[in-house]
Amino acid sequence: MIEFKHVFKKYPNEVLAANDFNVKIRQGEFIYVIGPSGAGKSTFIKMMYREERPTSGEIKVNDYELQKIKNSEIPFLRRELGIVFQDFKLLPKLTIFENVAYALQVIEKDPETIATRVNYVLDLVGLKHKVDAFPNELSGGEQQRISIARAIANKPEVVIADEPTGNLDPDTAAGIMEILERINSEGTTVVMATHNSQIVDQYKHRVLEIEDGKIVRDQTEGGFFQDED
Amino acid sequence: MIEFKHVFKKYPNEVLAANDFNVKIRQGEFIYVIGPSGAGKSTFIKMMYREERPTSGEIKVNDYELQKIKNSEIPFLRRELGIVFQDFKLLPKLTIFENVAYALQVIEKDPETIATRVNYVLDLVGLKHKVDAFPNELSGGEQQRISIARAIANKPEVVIADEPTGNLDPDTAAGIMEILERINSEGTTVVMATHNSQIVDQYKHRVLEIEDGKIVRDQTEGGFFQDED
Amino acid sequence: MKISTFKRHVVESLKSLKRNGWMSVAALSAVTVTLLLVGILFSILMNVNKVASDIENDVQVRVLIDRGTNKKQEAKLKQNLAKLHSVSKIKFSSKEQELKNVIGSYGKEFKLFGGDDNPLNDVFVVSAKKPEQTVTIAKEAKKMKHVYDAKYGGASAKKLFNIVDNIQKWGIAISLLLLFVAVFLISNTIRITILSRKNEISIMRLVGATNGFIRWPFILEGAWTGLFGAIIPIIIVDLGYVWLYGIISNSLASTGYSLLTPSVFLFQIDTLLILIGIVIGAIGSGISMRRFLRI
Amino acid sequence: MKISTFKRHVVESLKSLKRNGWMSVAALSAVTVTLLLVGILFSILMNVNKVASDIENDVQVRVLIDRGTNKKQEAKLKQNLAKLHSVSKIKFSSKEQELKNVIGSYGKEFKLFGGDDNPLNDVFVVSAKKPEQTVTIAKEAKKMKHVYDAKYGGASAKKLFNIVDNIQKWGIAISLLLLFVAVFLISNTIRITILSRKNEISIMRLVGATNGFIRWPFILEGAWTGLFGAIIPIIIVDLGYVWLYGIISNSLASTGYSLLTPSVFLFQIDTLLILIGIVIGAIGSGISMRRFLRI
Ligand SMILES: Nc1ncnc2c1ncn2[C@@H]1O[C@H](COP(=O)(O)OP(=O)(O)OP(=O)(O)O)[C@@H](O)[C@H]1O
Ligand SMILES: Nc1ncnc2c1ncn2[C@@H]1O[C@H](COP(=O)(O)OP(=O)(O)OP(=O)(O)O)[C@@H](O)[C@H]1O
Ligand SMILES: [Mg+2]
Ligand SMILES: [Mg+2]
Repeated sequence: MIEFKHVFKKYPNEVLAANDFNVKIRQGEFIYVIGPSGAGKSTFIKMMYREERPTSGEIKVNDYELQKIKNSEIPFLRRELGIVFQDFKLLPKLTIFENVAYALQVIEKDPETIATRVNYVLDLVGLKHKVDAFPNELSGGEQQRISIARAIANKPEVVIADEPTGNLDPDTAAGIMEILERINSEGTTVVMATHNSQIVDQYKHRVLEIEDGKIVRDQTEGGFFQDED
Repeated sequence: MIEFKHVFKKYPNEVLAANDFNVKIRQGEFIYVIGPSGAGKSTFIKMMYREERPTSGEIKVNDYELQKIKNSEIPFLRRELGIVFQDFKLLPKLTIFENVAYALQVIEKDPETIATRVNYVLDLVGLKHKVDAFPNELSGGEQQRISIARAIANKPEVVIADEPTGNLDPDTAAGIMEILERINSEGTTVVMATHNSQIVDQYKHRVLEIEDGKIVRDQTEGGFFQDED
Repeated sequence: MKISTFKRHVVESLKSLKRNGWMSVAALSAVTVTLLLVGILFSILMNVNKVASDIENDVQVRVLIDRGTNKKQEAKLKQNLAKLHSVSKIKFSSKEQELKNVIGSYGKEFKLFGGDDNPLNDVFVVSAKKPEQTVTIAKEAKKMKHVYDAKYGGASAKKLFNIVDNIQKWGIAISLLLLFVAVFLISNTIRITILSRKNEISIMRLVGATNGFIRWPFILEGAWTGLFGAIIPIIIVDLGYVWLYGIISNSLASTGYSLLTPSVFLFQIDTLLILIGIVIGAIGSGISMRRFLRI
Repeated sequence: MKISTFKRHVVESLKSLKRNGWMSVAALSAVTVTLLLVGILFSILMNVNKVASDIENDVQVRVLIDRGTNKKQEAKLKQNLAKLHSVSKIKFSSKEQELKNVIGSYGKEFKLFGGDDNPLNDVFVVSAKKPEQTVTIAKEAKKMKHVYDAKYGGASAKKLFNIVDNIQKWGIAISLLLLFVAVFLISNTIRITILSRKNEISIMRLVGATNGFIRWPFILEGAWTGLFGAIIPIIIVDLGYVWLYGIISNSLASTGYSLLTPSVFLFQIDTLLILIGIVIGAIGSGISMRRFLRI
């Protein structure tokens, strides 16, 4: 469960990237976040995992109230979220295997379990043959898929994906969507910022549209509704 | 003019990313490079500006024969090309203005000319108000547009763009396409790797399709033809 | 922390050391050069100190024996002197020998005073265990039978003490300065390498690693850097010291002064170098990271 | 290079210094601490050297004057001695003064030889300009009229020369070691900061910058780092030296030895520190970049 109440975010340079966000995302939902470049989609998403702090307002993610959370609790919040970053954020000096494994090592899984799970998710995104490569030896789309693999590796309750198909061709993108659909059908919440209108049209889900730091549309499949407080 | 003759590229890890590429791109052409993730599009493009060297074969770009070029000539080759990188490659410690200006400073333009030109191209991509921001203060799509602005800043003979709309919403992407169309109509060659099928469909140009390191299609608008030697 | 996690940290730290390539080489060589300087200068300073205190210990009390004292009485006096617990050595010098010294310093005219004309006394040259005790020894000796006078160099000895004291004080000051510099440079180097990995650290945090989890491999990597960086300095200092010890000891032999024994001294200095390396490497690493672990 | 381009490089280098924040601070402080060490140790070494050579120069030839020589003849002798071009100072010491010295060293019995019984000679104590010249002076003096004998300390002087020589040799060795360490550490620090900017450099190349264009701001930034890093060491060394000079000079005054004059010495050491800083900063920077400019 993710809930934003009167959330404002003003960056130090005076850009107002979130102007009174009020959103509630229930466990198990699939929600698209769309809007033009620079609208505030990534900011919205970054506030969920506390990369950015709101200037004011309340954010609740699962059982964490982010305005009250202590620094030492942040890692535990993030472990409940699987995050696909817009710029991938792979560790440059770890191999693909180690990058994905990292997300499991932090929760101190034992090495065998980690190996099995890493190979499984790498297979899912079609990159099992790249286990020993380093990030800079991969194509853009391949790096993006590693980021996706890492996000789903520890079976998080919520997957937050920022533009996860930006560097993927339509076929590969469809493959990724199938994966997200499947984990969503198993109960995982999925929040996905995207520019890909084909995907939004094809896989129908709730759509949140942000424009210039304001939520201008919050629409369940097929219909409009105004966001309630 | 860009010409590939029997170009092979094998990365140290044995991946064959270019398998006998034979392509000729005439001055003033607009060509899409498409294909699935990891096919070899970026490798193809990187070989044009000598970020990667082919394992064998001949590449000619404008008047440079890349297999013979001296290290000290590479900067001059690159100045004739405007490059949009898949991962943007902005200088993190320079402001947006300085980033774009850099491409003009290297050719020792005088400061006034630089200022005028930088403001002009930033205006083109709709980011004039961000001149003083640093790259990490921009959204993904904004960074991508800066990379585009920098590529066209010194009016290069050839623009090489790797996935230039991957992080852009459809409207902004259309804006960028208009710019590329216009500079192309003024005589600039445009090579553009993309996954965006809507764009390829809407703005009709020659299409080069790569799959698994092989050129599988080289099609002018509306028709197929096999690539000649 | 689970054992498997600890193992992971160790493996990870070594891997990272390797994969950071030139950065690791640069950090390692900074540690190496710094510890080399510390090793060499410390060896010199501590030996200068040692020789200085040898010189200081060399100050002697000259106990002048009453003329007409017979051999037996002299032996008794020697026993009494030896009983003073602060006395380390007693040497007899006859008045003829004393006269020779005078002639050596002031000229052959004094030959006139040879034989029975010799106005000098037989002397016991007494060395103190500690230089501060010379004064007491002289006082005690004066009270003894058959002692004509007891002198301990007076002003000139005090001047020597003063010089030696100064050498030792400066030695300590330089050593402290050197230690401070070494600690600072090593931790600063480690800090720079960590600053350059700011990005990596922030990614680690973003994928749910706790500060402890992030920190351990870095701390261990710092410790390895310190440890490996101590190897070459230790080899150079050890071999160099043994070699120079041979040469210098020889030429010092006649003076009675000596350098610090290699076996003991090298063990100490090696330990010091390894400790500085590991501890400062690890701590420097741990502290430098704090900045990045706040957010 | 156009003037506007050169201006740009200067501006760029300063901007970069500022924007690299903690990295610049770390590099600057490494330079600062290294130069501080160099400054302090060099000051000490060069003064030890100075005092050692003062001591060496202090070895004197004692020219014993024939008894019965009258004042006029003595004055003549003094003139003759002064004519020797290697002589720097001549001091007269009467036989009464000489006797006092003997009494001071060997005991009051020698008081018996006061007055006309005094077997000693009047003496001219002659200082040489260079210690090696003492032997020649002694030889020349012996040939002169009214000279009874001329002595120059012999073995004990040679021993002193030896010690002083050793001190100076070691001083030079330590100075060289120190210089090497400073050069290495400063260039190494600069190298690490550049290694951490590998990425930036490769981007610059990708957008068409020539190696020269890329290199200049880095070289200038290295030079600034060296220059700014020299400021604090210069201040500390200058103030500290002036302060200690006051104290130590005072206590040395009686001995006739002296430290290096602050005005001259500080100018030299300040120049040295600035030069090391700028030159090594710039060169270290230029060299470290070569690796990245090949591709
Ligand atoms: N760290 C920052 N400091 C200052 N301004 C920022 C920062 N991050 C983002 N912004 C600004 O906030 C606004 C929203 O940015 P955000 O990254 O949320 O956009 P976005 O919707 O994700 O765009 P895109 O589709 O291009 O990724 C933009 O105008 C951007 O320039
Ligand atoms: N530096 C490298 N070292 C080793 N292999 C590499 C390197 N760069 C790319 N590859 C491999 O070469 C193949 C082609 O990569 P390339 O980046 O050209 O793909 P692409 O067509 O641009 O893909 P995308 O659409 O995902 O960007 C991929 O399998 C990739 O893993
Ligand atoms: Mg975004
Ligand atoms: Mg690519």
